[in-house]
Amino acid sequence: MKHRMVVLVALVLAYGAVPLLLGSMDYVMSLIIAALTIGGVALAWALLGNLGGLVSFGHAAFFGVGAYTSAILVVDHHWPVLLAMVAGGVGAAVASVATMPALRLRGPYFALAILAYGHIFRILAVEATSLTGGAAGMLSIPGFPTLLGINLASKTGAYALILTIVLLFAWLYGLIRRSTYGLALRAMHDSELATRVVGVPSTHLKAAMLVISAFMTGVVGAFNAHQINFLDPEYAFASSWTVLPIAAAIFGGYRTVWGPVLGALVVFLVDQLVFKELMPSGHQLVFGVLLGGMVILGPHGLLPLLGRWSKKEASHAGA
Amino acid sequence: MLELDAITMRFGGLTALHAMSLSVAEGETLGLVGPNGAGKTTLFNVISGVYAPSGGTIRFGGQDVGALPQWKRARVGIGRTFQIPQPMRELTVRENLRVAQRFGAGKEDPAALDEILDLLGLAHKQHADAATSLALTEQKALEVGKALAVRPRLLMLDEVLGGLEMATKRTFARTLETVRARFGLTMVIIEHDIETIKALCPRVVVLNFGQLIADGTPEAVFNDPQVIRSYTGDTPA
Amino acid sequence: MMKRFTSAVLSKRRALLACCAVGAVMMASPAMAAEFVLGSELPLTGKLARVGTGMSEGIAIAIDLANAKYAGQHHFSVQTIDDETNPAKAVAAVEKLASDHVVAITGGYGSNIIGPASEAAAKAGLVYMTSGGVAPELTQRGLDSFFRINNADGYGKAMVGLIETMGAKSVAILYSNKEATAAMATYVQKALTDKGIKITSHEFDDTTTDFKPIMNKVKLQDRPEVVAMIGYENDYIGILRAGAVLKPDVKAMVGVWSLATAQMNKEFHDQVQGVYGTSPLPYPVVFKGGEAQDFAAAYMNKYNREPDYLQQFGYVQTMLLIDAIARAHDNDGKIEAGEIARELRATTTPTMIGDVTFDKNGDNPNFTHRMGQHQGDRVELVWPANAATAKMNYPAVPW
Amino acid sequence: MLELILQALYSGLLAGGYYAMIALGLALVFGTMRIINLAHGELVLLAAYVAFEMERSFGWTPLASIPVALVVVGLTALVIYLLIGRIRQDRELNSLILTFGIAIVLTNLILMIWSADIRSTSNSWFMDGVVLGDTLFSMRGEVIFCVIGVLLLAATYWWLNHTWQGRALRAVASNRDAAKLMGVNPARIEALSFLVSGVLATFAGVAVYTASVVFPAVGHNLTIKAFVITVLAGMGSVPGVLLGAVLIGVGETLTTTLAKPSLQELTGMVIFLLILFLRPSGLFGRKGMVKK
Repeated sequence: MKHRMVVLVALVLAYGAVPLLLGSMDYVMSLIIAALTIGGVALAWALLGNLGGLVSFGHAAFFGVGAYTSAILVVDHHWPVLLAMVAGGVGAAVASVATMPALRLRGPYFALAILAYGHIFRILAVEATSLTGGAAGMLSIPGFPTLLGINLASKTGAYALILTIVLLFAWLYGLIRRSTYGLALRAMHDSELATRVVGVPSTHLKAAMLVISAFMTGVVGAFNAHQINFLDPEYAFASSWTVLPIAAAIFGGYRTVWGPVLGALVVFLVDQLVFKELMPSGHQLVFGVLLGGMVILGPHGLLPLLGRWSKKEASHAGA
Repeated sequence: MLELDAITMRFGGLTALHAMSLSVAEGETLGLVGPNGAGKTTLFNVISGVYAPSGGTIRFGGQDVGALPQWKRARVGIGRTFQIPQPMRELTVRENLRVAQRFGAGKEDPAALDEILDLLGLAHKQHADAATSLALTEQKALEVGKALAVRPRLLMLDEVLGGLEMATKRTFARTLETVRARFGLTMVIIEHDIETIKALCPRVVVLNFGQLIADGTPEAVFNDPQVIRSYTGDTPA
Repeated sequence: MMKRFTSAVLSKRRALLACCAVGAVMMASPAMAAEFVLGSELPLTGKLARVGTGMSEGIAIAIDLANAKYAGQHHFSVQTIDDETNPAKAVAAVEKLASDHVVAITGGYGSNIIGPASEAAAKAGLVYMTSGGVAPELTQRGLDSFFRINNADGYGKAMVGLIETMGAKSVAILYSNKEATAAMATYVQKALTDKGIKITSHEFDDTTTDFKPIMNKVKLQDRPEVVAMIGYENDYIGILRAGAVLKPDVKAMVGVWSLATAQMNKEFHDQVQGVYGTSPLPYPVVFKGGEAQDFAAAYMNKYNREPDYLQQFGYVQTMLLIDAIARAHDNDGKIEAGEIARELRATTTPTMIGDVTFDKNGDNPNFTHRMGQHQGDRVELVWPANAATAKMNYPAVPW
Repeated sequence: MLELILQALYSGLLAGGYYAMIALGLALVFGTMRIINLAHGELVLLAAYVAFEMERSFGWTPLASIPVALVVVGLTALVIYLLIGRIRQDRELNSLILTFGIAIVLTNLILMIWSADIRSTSNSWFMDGVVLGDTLFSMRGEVIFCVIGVLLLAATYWWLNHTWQGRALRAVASNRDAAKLMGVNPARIEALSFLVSGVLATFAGVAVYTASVVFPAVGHNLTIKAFVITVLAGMGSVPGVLLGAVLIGVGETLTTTLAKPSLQELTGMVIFLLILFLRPSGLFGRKGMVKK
């Protein structure tokens, strides 16, 4: 019951208070939107890592494919934007099928095979000029429509949209996690033999997580394309779409549902609002130090409070 | 129910099973004995799909299951335990059974889980962490429980009684008998303890160096000179 | 909107600075004096860090000289935010600048980043002035607050014009598959084909370091009279080194931006001899006009080296913007919405890079680049004839 | 056409020698510690910038700056090693993130110290053409560093197989615990492998500075290339590194010659994935990258 109240208050704050208080500050809203975008990818990445037991170093591949799929459908085939975004997710999911041979690779090899896919997709996007506009990219990609009287193209609208997307994904993640599929997936990490012998098709389940994670990443990529109204291969497949979410997820606690999203908000906003103010052009240095420090000190060492808090959150969500 | 025909299993230069043939009838309880390294566990691994045999066919319930992946063998009704218990870590006892039931049997049935937990004496521990908070007997019981949750027709127990105290062993053996009767199981049991074998199994086969060297009632088999020779001190026969 | 530049909305710190800097000035003409903060969104880190830094130096000189020029009337300063070569961060930077009430934006590098950033500026009602994006699409969007002093056509025209003057019959184009270079290659290829010149082209990617296989194709298969290189410094150096080794029988090596510069002449002296590239001014700079001379002097004073095209463009764009702001303010003591854009469209100023005017899309139709050639320790302007500082050496290759 | 292909093969071979030098350091650490040092390209780049600084400030030829670069890069490599040593859990994956962070720090430090301008040696001696049989062209610097690369590879190979340290290193690579029983201190051996990797990165960096151009963003490309070659090679195999490097080098130049230059990176990645899927243990690999 108490948990319900917390969720309710959080929702009211997220949908009500944030736009009311900050809605007029385009800059801050842009940063929050960008942070949630990274949070969405972080969530998808953590789903694959936590449930699938697969650490990917190339989620930018799915991000880019989702972005291009959606943008092309809208620009060339005049699909409605929101529908095209879902199609963007589907496109990324299809692309993930192409990466499935990598599933049989072990830890870092899987991570880096996916990275290679990201490079390949990027080069293909450069070369398929007639489809993607090549290196020049696509400018002025249509933005979001007005839905139920809310102009989604406005900062507040875009914020509400990405917030909804992230919440839906988190809900879906929670659902999978609590289901027997989630149990089996969690069990697979340490005890793959034990799960297979009772009939768990472990490789299929991992593949399914890859597809779902790619779908989520693709939708977020599509969101970003229509939010920034622009795409080029370099940007769509930028390694930062992989690195920032990983940093965010680990920072926030990638074993939890909310950790990655919170991590993204904290890491990105602190970096942009604090570090960048202090060191206008050297703040990436701080980010690098942060990334390294996190690994050495451990996520719960650097942010013990957040860590403990999100742990509690997880046990609530799991109950 | 289970028919093995000329099963051969090679690991590099080592042949663990030599063209072995064996059939187990429906409702039968078969004891599988033999010295260490005779190929007993390998046989289980071949039947349950951990290894693909180098040659031969495996038929189960009239169907050739040799090409089925491991997880599908569980679904057609082959349940097994491991000599070293393999609980699903990170999960509770009940969650272990839920996963086995959901994927092995195809659908969740809480009542059936309750019954299994009761039969195996795990009901009071059902929410305990499977990896860390179980005594050895309970770990063994969980091992059997997972196999049962799959709703198997054939249950293969790999030294499930091994390492237990004599008294516990007897109780556990009775539990297994109850379970067998309740679920109408066909069972294959790997066990070193002759008394337990005699109590549970009307039929016994003996493996040595990957070959079947005897097949019959416990009395006949354990008095077979070839078996005694092969067993060099390993059994008190 | 109107309050954007008044000291009332300035942060305390900046107001303090402004007071110190123009205190005397304000006393001299209290009625008209105003403090203007320009915003600048530029890549100072990431892939475009080099060019972004170059432009920001030009902007800094423009601010310094504008404060001298308008001494006693107005004071100008610039607030710069690094966009990290990232479109989303560029958009956020523009929004941040808007929320800090800058009067207009000067900066931007890379058409792909300028695109979304200038749209954000348009949404905030801010003029966006740049020289860092040459893609035709930028001025086809119908934004009336977007301005640029250069464009792909201008670069293309210069390259094509030079090759035409040479009378070459066949050209091999080597271009990087980046946004600006690919667009430029398309333009040049079409323009040269239209003039009946035989074209072969080779697209390479930016991780290419060994250009010998490409150059060998040029040497053995294409056998052109001229090689046109459309890329960046690292590409040029790679291509020229490959050329020096393979010695293809060509008459000229022509590049575009970032090639006919003082820095390239100094650092890669032998490797660039006789090579052409776009260049607004010769090197060492010989200035006829007072403004250009002032610029060069101020730059050398501040940074202790010769200015390149990046600084020159950054300076020109910012100075034009500052003049427009001053005009918009001075007619009635305040700036109305859209007034800076209107004043910019009224621009007919001769600048270091030639006459600049803006059409309704904010493009500068007069822009035609000049072509320079590395000749010894100098970069001489050799095209067009009316801007030439020396005769073109043709044929000439570094090897 | 034949002439083109021959030149492509020759260029590819030379490139292979120099790619091998870049990759070997990464492969060595990977072989001993199962760690992919994502800051390896930045170590190479650091050496290049040291060479640049020596040339700019003192007019030294790049070859003369190697000792200075050795000190700088060696120390940096040791710092990276010490930081990795502090990872408590899941070292294989966490080290990826840690070294990526280090890469960001190094790139930005290089940017702050030396700015984003492109740098390369102005010493034209290295750029002079060397012509073999009238048809095969190369720069002197390329030949020199290809030879140095192959010599370094041979030296490393010899060191691994014929010295006590090398054998200890291989022992740690194949079984850390068993190596301990043999009286080898794995931590010291791992530090040694990082140091040697720094030495290799130094030579590679000076080679890059001489035969090519550098700017701060190049480090990432170098890491990717080195990693691709390492995987092709299979678990820290020295001959594998050479073969993988030549394969990539020749693959790239042949792509340029027979198809489009812009596809050369694609060729590298496709070769990478093909080997990963078809020969998961690499060209010379012993142990698999595939789960059993």
